Order: sequence, then structure tokens, then C-alpha cells
Amino acid sequence: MSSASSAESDEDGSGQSTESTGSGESTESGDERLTLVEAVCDGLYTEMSADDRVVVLGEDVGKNGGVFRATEGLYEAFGDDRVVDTPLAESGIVGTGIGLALSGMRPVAEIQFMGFSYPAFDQLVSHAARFRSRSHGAYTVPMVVRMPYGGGIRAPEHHSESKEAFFAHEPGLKVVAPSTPSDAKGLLTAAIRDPDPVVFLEPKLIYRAFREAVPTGSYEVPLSDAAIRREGSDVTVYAWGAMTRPALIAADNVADEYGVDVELVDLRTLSPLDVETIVDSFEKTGRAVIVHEGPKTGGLGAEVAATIQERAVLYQEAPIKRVTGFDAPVPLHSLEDFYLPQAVRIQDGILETVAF
Amino acid sequence: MSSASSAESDEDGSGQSTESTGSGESTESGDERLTLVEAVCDGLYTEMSADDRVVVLGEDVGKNGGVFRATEGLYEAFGDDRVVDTPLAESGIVGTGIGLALSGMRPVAEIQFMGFSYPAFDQLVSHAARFRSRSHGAYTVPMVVRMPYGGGIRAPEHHSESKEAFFAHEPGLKVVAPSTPSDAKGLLTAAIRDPDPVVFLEPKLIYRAFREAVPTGSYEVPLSDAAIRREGSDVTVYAWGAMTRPALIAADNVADEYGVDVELVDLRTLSPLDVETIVDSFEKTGRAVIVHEGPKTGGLGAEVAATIQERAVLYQEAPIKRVTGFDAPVPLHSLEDFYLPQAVRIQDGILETVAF
Amino acid sequence: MSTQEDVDASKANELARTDDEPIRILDADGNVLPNASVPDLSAEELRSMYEDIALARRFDERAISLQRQGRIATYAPMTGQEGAQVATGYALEERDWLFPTYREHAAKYVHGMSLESLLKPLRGHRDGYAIPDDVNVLPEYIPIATQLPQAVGMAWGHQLQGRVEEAVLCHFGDGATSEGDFHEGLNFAGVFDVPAVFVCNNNQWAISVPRERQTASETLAQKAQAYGIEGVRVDGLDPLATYEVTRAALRKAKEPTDGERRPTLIEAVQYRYGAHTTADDPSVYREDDEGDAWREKDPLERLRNYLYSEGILDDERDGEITERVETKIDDAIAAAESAESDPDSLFEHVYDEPPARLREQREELNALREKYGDDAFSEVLE
Amino acid sequence: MSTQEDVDASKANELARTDDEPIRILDADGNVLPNASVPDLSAEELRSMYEDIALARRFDERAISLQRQGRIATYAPMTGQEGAQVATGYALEERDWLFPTYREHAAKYVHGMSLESLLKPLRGHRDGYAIPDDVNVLPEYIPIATQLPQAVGMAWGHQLQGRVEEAVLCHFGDGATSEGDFHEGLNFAGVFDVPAVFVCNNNQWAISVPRERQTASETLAQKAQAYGIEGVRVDGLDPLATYEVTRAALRKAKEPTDGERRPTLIEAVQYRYGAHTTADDPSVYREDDEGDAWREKDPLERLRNYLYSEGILDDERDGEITERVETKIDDAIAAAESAESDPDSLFEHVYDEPPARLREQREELNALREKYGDDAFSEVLE
Ligand SMILES: Cc1ncc(C[n+]2csc(CCOP(=O)(O)OP(=O)(O)O)c2C)c(N)n1
Ligand SMILES: Cc1ncc(C[n+]2csc(CCOP(=O)(O)OP(=O)(O)O)c2C)c(N)n1
Ligand SMILES: [Mg+2]
Ligand SMILES: [Mg+2]
Repeated sequence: MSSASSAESDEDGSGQSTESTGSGESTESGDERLTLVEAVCDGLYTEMSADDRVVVLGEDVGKNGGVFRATEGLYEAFGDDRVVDTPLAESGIVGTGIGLALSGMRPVAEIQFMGFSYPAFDQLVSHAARFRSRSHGAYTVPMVVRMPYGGGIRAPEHHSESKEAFFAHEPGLKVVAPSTPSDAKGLLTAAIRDPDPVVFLEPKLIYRAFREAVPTGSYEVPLSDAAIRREGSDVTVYAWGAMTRPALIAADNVADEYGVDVELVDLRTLSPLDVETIVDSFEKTGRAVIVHEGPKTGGLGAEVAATIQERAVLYQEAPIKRVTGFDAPVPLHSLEDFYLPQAVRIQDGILETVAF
Repeated sequence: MSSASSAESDEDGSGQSTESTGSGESTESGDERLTLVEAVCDGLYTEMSADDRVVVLGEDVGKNGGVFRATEGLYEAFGDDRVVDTPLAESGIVGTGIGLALSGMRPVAEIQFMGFSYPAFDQLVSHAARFRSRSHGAYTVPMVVRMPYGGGIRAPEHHSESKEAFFAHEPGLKVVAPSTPSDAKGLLTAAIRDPDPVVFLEPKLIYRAFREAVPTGSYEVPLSDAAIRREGSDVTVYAWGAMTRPALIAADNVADEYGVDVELVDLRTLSPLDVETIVDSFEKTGRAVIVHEGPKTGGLGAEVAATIQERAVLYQEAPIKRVTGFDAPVPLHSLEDFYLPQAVRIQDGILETVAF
Repeated sequence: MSTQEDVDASKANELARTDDEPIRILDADGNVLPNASVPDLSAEELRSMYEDIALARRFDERAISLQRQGRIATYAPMTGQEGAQVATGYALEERDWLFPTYREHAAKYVHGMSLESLLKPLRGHRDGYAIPDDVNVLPEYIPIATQLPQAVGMAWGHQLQGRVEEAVLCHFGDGATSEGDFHEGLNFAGVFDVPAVFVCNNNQWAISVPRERQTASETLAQKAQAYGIEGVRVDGLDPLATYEVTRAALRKAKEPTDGERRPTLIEAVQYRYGAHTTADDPSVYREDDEGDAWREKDPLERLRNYLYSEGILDDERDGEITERVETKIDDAIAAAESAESDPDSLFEHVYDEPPARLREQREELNALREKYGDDAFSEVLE
Repeated sequence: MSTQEDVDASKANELARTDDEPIRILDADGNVLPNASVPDLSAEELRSMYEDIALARRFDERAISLQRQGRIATYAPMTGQEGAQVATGYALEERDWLFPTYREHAAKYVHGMSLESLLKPLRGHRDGYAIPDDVNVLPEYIPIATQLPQAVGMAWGHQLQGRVEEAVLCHFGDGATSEGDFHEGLNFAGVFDVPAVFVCNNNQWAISVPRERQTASETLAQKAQAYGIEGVRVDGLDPLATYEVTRAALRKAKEPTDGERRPTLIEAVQYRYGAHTTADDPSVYREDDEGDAWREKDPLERLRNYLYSEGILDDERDGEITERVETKIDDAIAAAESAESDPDSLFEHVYDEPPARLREQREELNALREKYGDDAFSEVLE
């Protein structure tokens, strides 16, 4: 299932509110113009208000309100029992998060940057992911682990990771990466309410890139559906998180300049994949370009490509193209523009694919 | 580049020695009939004898000779300075291994089972993999991290992991998975001599499954070449490690029973992939079945499939099939036969693919 | 298993202050040491504790034999350590939570798991780690030390919910103290002052690595200082001392007095009489007679002697216990061996709702099973 | 930077035994404390140490200003901590190895890195972490505490190679003590008794988390007990005491006397005067006047006062130093700003030999650069 919605929005936050792009429905009326990071914070606030089992924990999430201000005001609103500054220890954060979940809480753990999630990898893949299965349903881990991910903000080394593929390969985890403020809030709400552990990846490049109308109150965007951000018939571009924006720019460009009609699928939830929407779109266009920031080899793009050709090879009219980070570490920031998939690379990939 | 070699061998170790299947060349003449685990041990012994920078470290690798006896006799031969029982701490093992490499040693670290490598994940991906790149070549980490992997031995929980995809997604690491004793020794030798960090995955299911003639003395099997284990023209099966054996059984079966001619490509080195051999074979057969133990979603099979269709879509005659572990944790051992790709599943996949 | 009597917490705490020599109540022959006083347990409770230790010892023998016959997979024996397992279990109230490792069979049993359930994972049963609703035991932990942060998190959760009366007791070995998770867990425990007790079953070996090589720290209890919490060493072969110390630690976790902190690290000094697991051969790395001195302090013998001398146990009752133990184990083996695993169940409980892809995979496997029969899946691969 | 004089190791070790109060040589005004004796450094060395601390402080001001102008990216200031950085650096011999974090700019400089090289990573230069062959400094560590096991490994390697004269000095913060890698690293250090010195720059804060919340341990030095190694607290705002303690620890690492163990954990008690980084606003989480008491013990002032009182420094020389420092920094900035990164270089040094696939990707990017021009890659994405 997927819903077509416009990803167009008001870049500088000064203009009129456009319609909400979230596919969920709000329980209260009205909406606010929020950035993505504000929408995350609003989502946390809303769920914490509604459910006192929800606790936020992590490094600097309390008094400081998070290094990106994603938890701003929560400490003041809910106190230090529910918004908890932890010691500097990621395995400890995720490990105690698991224990909190086992005790009946609904922990939302923050890992400060995805590049610092690896010390917690064991707790995530060996435990959070498997508790339900290994205990045959006796124990479950309804936990969210939030982490800003991705490049493009001139950050220091290890601050630009996009390794969603690591988490998507582990059965039992769900992986989410919103690309709009309203999705961020709705997906986060769904993640917190989800009975299973969710790795919630926040595209920090667009934390403050634009504002969008976000419903006040509580609503869910389900963790099962990709979104079609632009309908088209010539080629499908698959992207998520921060990459939906250059993908959209590229799509608009090739429409304007070459009359190529791009369909843009924003995966939103990376695990489990919305195979139906992915394949349906491909069956329509017969051509695909997959965009992601992480290294090409073994990236999630490989899974999308493999899935498409498994199920829709007879529709295929060109090789499935991957426009991705290279198989090299993200360089220090002077070169990150050349590492990340820019609109120019995506556009070139689209043109190559339609020309095949 | 790839060389055709027979994977046939003497299952019970009682019969005549067949020819060596290693593609490397030995510096000494003669060979011995070894199991895969013995070949690993022989490889370690040979390199430690030749190069006193080589040290072995890990849990129980010393006096005990390793829980699988892969380091048996090394402690007695080289002493406790070079065969080192460490405290029980994987991040410590890999982290100090990195430091040993930085100091000019050639550490070979053992992680007791792949399922226990995750606490060391950060040291592997954030450091071992990136030292050369981040220091612009000033520092390098010539380290091997050995780990038994895979299922099928009725082991307890967490002892049957096949998550090669995690490591293959990290630029800067090499990943190797031998399927024969002579390859095990030759690839291990090449790994130890390699100037970059290598994750060396040992298929414990076939540690003692069969003996094979293994050259004595020192030789390398290069970390760049897949091996064609069986030549064929109808369909290519891609496998590695323990899965090459059921793949071969399935290939022989479909040849006998259905006259289907399978080419079997044993990837051997999983990162970097030998794209040339992979694609060449596909261009010959136009059909592919990829076999691995790890979960399907995001497994290395996705990368192989994506790569094939990127480069050889015009040769493609059927969807590329993946016969893999399911997207569920490996179950406790009473059901692992149903989780792992057995010959029957591979055979069915082959038939489905040729019938398309 | 819970006992209702109050123990004199302050007394045990006083014992607990001793740092170097492990706390002991019984001498090697089962006599009460001068100045020591025995815990406030009824004759019945003491006999029951003894019976459970005897059961654990016999279970070990039977399990090792089952493994040799190929009827169960790799087994981690507990002989020499049953005293500590049973005693810590007796110190728990039913509502307390237990985090066991692969070796704490008896601790699990004493805290409410059936004997049969101990055997099911060893037979690789799909629901081997299922836990009944009313039993506060976690599935056993194999990845070393990973349970510590989780135990801390649960205790922290209880505290947040005002449920400090549900304390958490977390087991681990001497080797586990080297892992990062030991450190991160205990540090969180100290910072958040959670109602938890950490029992390090120092059995002197982590597979082939002796305690002295595991760390240069003189004792494992002293590692508590790094976390600002209390560390105690107890003779883990002395069930009464272990009971007393654990009981006091649990009480402190629930109701610390002024200046006290909730968490305690208990180092229960023990010895692994046998192999690490049935896949291990200790003669490769340790002297056969190393265990002799430890065996002289054997927990089963020691408690038996004490109970005999107190008139709580006699040959007749001991005989009855031996028989009862045998029957219980026979029944458990029979039940465990009759349980089957449905291949289809491997797809269950991965998520609350199975994703489409998993449903497809399930259908795929079932179609193949239908087509080829289940036997086709167990053809030997090697 | 190395000084050749011997220090009286046993004396410093004696100082080192004091556990609670940090070791101090100078009082807040720069007077030598009763019973303390100053390290055996020549007037020239002391002046040079002072100059480097002054340089560090000025570098900090300039770097913060550069960041505000958008000429460098996020910067982690060291004001308040330069004394400890420079002093520990002076304690090193040239052949010793330094493992710095993102904050140890001055420590790197003192151990041989150019000022220019400190700025290059901040400008995101591709070879920002390249290290000259003859400089024994590791690229800075951003993932917290990961350097500890690596430093231990290098020291262990030196020991195996009979190179114990190349000791390893490893920096990290108070927050780092909570990470598993701190624990695993120090535990290995104890077990393998490696020639390494661990300097915990306890600046009281880990971003917004105060030292008391990081751990319930009373001091960070006492964590050494968990590893059977020595822990020492020193006043990190006292360059002479820090020098002396570090020097003694390095000597012990290289030549322990009977019963001594090589590794030492030094807790250098300091204060982060400024923000965590230029991206941080400490007024959100700490009182502005919290630093006042610490600033009264300022390392630069304190050393200046001492040098004045000893006649080693006077206004004229101090003025020269100020000028020289400014010139050095001006030159470094100019050099760093003139350096360019070649986009093609992002493919370099991933492996010794680039795999085929990486070569292809390189060609792919270069073809696109050719086709569209480099400017097309810096179009704003947001
Ligand atoms: C993270 C991890 N690393 C390695 C292993 C393999 N392993 C299983 S038990 C064991 C030794 C554990 O020693 P200890 O903590 O003393 O417990 P004991 O077995 O003696 O009860 C090891 C290394 C594991 N299970 N988990
Ligand atoms: C593994 C990891 N987790 C989180 C971070 C983000 N981070 C950067 S600095 C810092 C605080 C470090 O505090 P401390 O160790 O006291 O050093 P200081 O910055 O005070 O010098 C944090 C949490 C990181 N760099 N690495
Ligand atoms: Mg042990
Ligand atoms: Mg700090």
C-alpha cells in the first residue's frame, strides 16, 4: 500500500502552509509548521504525554536537550526520571533500554550519531532483535533506538555514517528513515507504539532544511508503507531519508530538461521493505534507479535491486542502476560532496537508465 | 580470473589422495591429507614459522589449542608470547590486535564464534577497516580476524551465525570464506600476508567433513579470485563456505536426474568480490541461483544478484534466485535443517530457474 | 523459590564488610564456624535446600550421560557450583527476577522453571527458551556478560514503576568480568542505584583461561569500587553463607538504609569440578588434582554434614531424597524427549505481526516440505 | 617533545601513592608547595613549556574565531586543559607514542605535529589525519575510548619486540571511563603488563553530563584497582605536577622496579573552561560561575607566576613569546587554508591495492566530474 503525496514544501518556512504530507490521521485537529527535528521532538512529547511508560534515555538528551535539540524541553516537561542523561556507553544505553522494555517501559534510546551505534551492535542484533523469537513470545522488546545518520553537514569523522544495511539484515529489527517532518512524527509515533524494536534513523542533513505542516496531537504513519512522492511512468527512483530531496530535484530536472517522467518512491520503512509498492512501481516503469548514501557494495540498494528482478524481471527494460556512496570511507568534509549522491549523479543515472 | 578445479574429495579420508584443489603454488613439495580445520592450523603454523611477527591471540587459543583445535600445537611450538590466551573480551581482542598491527606485528585474532564478534564490531568497522584511509596511508592494520561461522553442527544459540554481509558492507575490510582444506590454508596464508585487515570466516560445519591433499609448506591462494568448482552451461550456482557442498550435491543431482548442467562458482573471497568471474559465468549460462546461510534480506546474495543484473542484464533469461537462510533468527538445533539451505532446496531452486 | 523469614540484614552486611577472605559460615566439615551464625531457615527449608542441591548434582550426572548418548546436545555442567546456585535461588522471593547463564540450571529450577524445561533447549527444541508467565526467569544468556546491562535496565524499570520489591539477581562468571558489558552494566547500576544483585560465580576458569589470567585485579569483588557500589566475597561452596550474603544484598537492594547503595556485586568463590561443557576436555589445560582442595569443601557434603549434626537429616530421609530426585529427573527426561518441534514454528515470533516477506518464506518452505517430505531436509550435508 | 633529564622516579611515585587529593606542586598562585619539589627541568625547558601552553591558549582563541567565520568546521577547545596536554607531552620522549583524542591539539603539537596539521582536519582536508613518518602520533580518536585497547596493543607489540623504551601514552576524557573499551583496554593492560600510561583528562564534563553522573565511583583513579594497576590523581591545572607524575609513570612503564607494574592510570583533574565544541552551548547545562574556582588555578597564570618568581621569565621575554606565538599561528592558518583536496583522492588508501570495483567507481566519478564540472557537486542539497 502506498499513498501519493507531495514532498513539496516551503523551504524557508516563511510562506503558506501546504497540506500535510503524512498519510496518518491525527487525533486532534490543527497543525504546526515544523522542521524535521522539531517534528521528532513533538512526536516524543506527544507520546510521552499520552503514555507514561515512555522514557527517553541517552547521552545529553536531558538537560542539554540533545546535541541536535531533538529532545529539547522534554526534561523540563517530564523530569529526570523520564528523560535520562546516561553515562557515555552505547552498549549500556541499548542494553539497559532492553531491560527497561522487559520491565514494561517503552524506552526511546538515543545514540548520538549512527557512527557510535556500533558498540551497541551486539545488544541490538543478538538481543533486542531476538528476544521475542528466542523466548517464543514470552519476552518482547518494544524499544526505539533513535540515531541521526548520514552526511552532508560538514561533520567530523564518524559522524556521517549511513549503514542502514547493517540493521536491515537482522531479522527481528525494524528500520525506519523518514524524509519529511510529518512522516518523522507519524513514523516515530508508530515506532514507539510498535511491539517490536525499531531502529529509527533520522536524516540529520534535513533536520532543519525545511518546515512543513505537521498535525498536532497524535497520529501514526504505519511502518509498512513506502510513499510515492512523485508519480511518473518512465523510470522509478527509490530513495529514503535525506536522499529523497536530491532525487526529487533530479526528477524535476529531467522532467523539465528532457521530458523524462520519474516516479519517486520513498521507502520510509527500510525493514521490513514494502515490496508491493516497490514492485508495483517497477512494473509500471520497467526501469529503476536506487539512491543511497551508504557504500554501494552490500548496501540496501542491492536488496531492492535483487527483489525487483526476482519478482518483475519480465517488466525489466534496463539494468537497475545504483547511485550510492562509494566503497570507501566517507572522506573528511571537504570532499563529502563528491562522496554523496548529488542530484547531478542521480540525474545522470536516470538518463543513463532511460536511454538503455 | 578463476581456475576450474574439482571439489571432489575423499569423504572418509581412507582412500587415495586426489590432486590438490588449491590454485596456489607451494614453495615446498609434497602434500598431506588434511581436514579444513587442520589446514587452518597448518597454515598458521607455516606462517608463524616463516615470519616471527605473526602472533595468534584469542580466547582459549593457547594451552587449549582452540575450542575447535584450530590452533592445536601452536602454543607448544611458539610459546605463550606468540600464542596468547586473552581475557574474555572481543573488543579487547580486536582492539589490541589493531594495536599489535600498528606496532609492526602480524596479529591473527580468533573470535570463538561469529556470533560473538559483534562486541568487536566497532573496532572492526570504525578502526581496522579505516586506519589506512583515514591516515592517508600512514598507518595500516595487517591483521586477520578468524572466526568459525555457520550452522549445522547442533550448536547452542548464537553459535550458528552467517552474517558475512555485515563485514562485506564495510569498505577497507576484506572477507574470505574457504570451502576446501587447501583453499583454507592458501587463503589464510594470503590473508596473513595481506597488508589490509581480513575477516577470515571458517565454515565450521565442514571443519572435519573431509580430507584433502594440502601442499606442505607455504603457498597462497589469492584473495581476488573466485573458483569454478564445476563447469556447466545451463545455470550458475554461486555459493561459498559450507554451502558449496550442498550446492555441489544439488548440481550433481540435477545433472543425473534432469540433465541440467550446472556451473558452480565458489566465491571464496566475499569482499572484494571477483565480479569478473561472477559475471563471466552468468554471461555463459544466463541463469543464476545464489546460495547462502545468512538471512535472505540484505544478505550477500542481494549484492551478487544486483551486480549481475547491473552488468549482464542482456544475458539474463530468468530471475536470479536466492536460496538462503530465512528472515528469522537461526532456530535452536532441532529445526536448523529447515533453516539452512539444503541440497533439496538448492536443487528445487535450480530447477525453477532453468524452467523459467 | 522464596522463603518468608526475615534475615538479620545488618548482620549479614557486617559479614559482608570483610573484603579479602570469602565470608564463610560452615567449615569444610560442615561445622558452624566460631562467631558465625546460621541463617534463619527452618529445618524444612534447610532440607529442601539440601534436596535441591542433591537434585542438581544428580541432574548433572544424568545430563552428561544423555549428552554422551547423543540424546541432548552440548551441556554445561554445574557440579561444584550447585550450592551457590541453589542458595542464591533460595534467597530470592518469587517476585524477584533471575538472569541466568547457560550454567545456572539449578538456579532456574529453584526459581520456578520445571526440570523438563531445562532439558528442552539442550534438545534444540524450538520453544526451549519459552518461559511460563508466572515465572520470573529470563531465557539463559550465552553471549557473555550481555545480561548485565539488561538486568540493570529491568531493575531500573522496576524502580521507575515503584516496584523495587521486585529485585533483580543477575548471574555471570569470572570470565564475564572482562567484557565491556560487565563494566557498562555495573556503572549504570551505580549511577542509577538500581535494586539489583550481581552474582559472579567465580569458578576459577573461563573455559581454559584461569582466573589469574583473566584480570590482574586481586579479587573480583574489588571491581565494585570502580562503580561506587559494594563488593562482597563469599565462599560459594558454603550454601549457608551464600544464602545469607545474597539475602542481605537483596534486602539492601529493596530497602537500603542511610548511606547504603542498592546494588551489590557478590563474588561467590567456587570451582568448576568438571569440564566447561561436554565438548571440553579440561585435562588439556589444568592439573587433574587441582580440584582436590575444592572438593574437600564440597557444598553437598558440607550441608549434609551440617544437617546430620543438627538432626535435620538422617539416612532414611536422605534415602528418600535420593529416590525422589531420581524420579523427578526420570520424569523430566521422558517429558522433554517426547516434545517435538514443528518446522513451521521457526517463522513464529520473529515480529508480533509477520511481515509479508516472512509469510512468503514460510509458504515457500512449507511448499517444499510438501513436495519433498521432511526427511529430504535432514540429509547429511557433509 | 622529549627532555633528556632523569627525574627522580621514586619521589614521584611516592607522591603518586596519595590517592584522594590530587598531587600538586604549585599552589594556585604558582608558589611551590611545602614538601613539594619541582621537576628537574632547565630554565629553557620551563620557558619552552610555558610558551607552548601560551601557544595552545592562543590557538584555541584563534580556532574558535576561525570557526565562527566559517573557515574551519566544529572545533573542540582545550582552554583550561593546555597545561596537562603540554606537560604530558613534555614528559614523553620522542620515541614514545601518543594516542590523542579530538581535544588534544596541544599534546599533538608538542609531540611533533605541525600547527598547520592540526588545522587540516578542521578544514576537512582529505589528508587531515596523515602523520609524518618520523612523528609518533596516532590520528586523533573521535569514537570515545576506542583508543585504549589499541594503545595497549601497540605497547604490547613493543614489549614483544623488545622495544619497551617506546612507551605509549593514551589520552581520554572522564566520559570515556564509562565505555566498555576503557574497561577491556585497561584489563588487558594489567594482564599483559604493558608499557603504557593512560591519562584521563577529567575535565568534569562529558558534553552536558557532569562527572558525578558519569559514575558513582568516588575518583576515576580508583578504577585502576579493578585492573590491578596503579591509579594516580594529579592536579591537571598544575603543569609541573602533571609533568612529574607522567614522567614517573613513563619511567615505570619502561623499567618497573620489583613489585611494580608497568601501566598507570593517571587522572588529571581539570576543567573545561569553554564549550564542549563550537557547536555546544554550556550555559544550557551548567552555571556560568562554576568555572571561577578552577580559573583561579589556571595553568598558564600559575606557571607564569612561578617562572617570574624564579626569574626565568620577565615582561620582555613574555612579550617576545606572545609575538612569536602569534606569528606561528598566522603562518599555520595561512598554510592550512592554502591546502586543497583532490576529489580523486577519496578513493586512495582504502586498500593497499584498489579492488577492481573501486577503480571503476573512481572512473565513474571522474567521468561525471568531466561531464558536469566540479561545481555541479556542491549544489546545495537542502
Ligand atoms: C561474547 C562471548 N564470547 C565468547 C563466548 C564463548 N564462551 C562461552 S563460555 C566462555 C567462558 C565463560 O567463562 P566464565 O564467564 O568464567 O563462565 P563459566 O563458563 O566459567 O561459568 C566462553 C569464552 C561467548 N559465549 N560469548
Ligand atoms: C562512542 C562515542 N559515543 C558518543 C560520542 C559523542 N561524543 C563526542 S565527545 C563526547 C563527550 C566526551 O566526554 P569526555 O570523554 O569526558 O571527553 P571531553 O570531550 O570532555 O574531553 C561525546 C558523548 C562519540 N564521539 N563516541
Ligand atoms: Mg568461570
Ligand atoms: Mg570530559
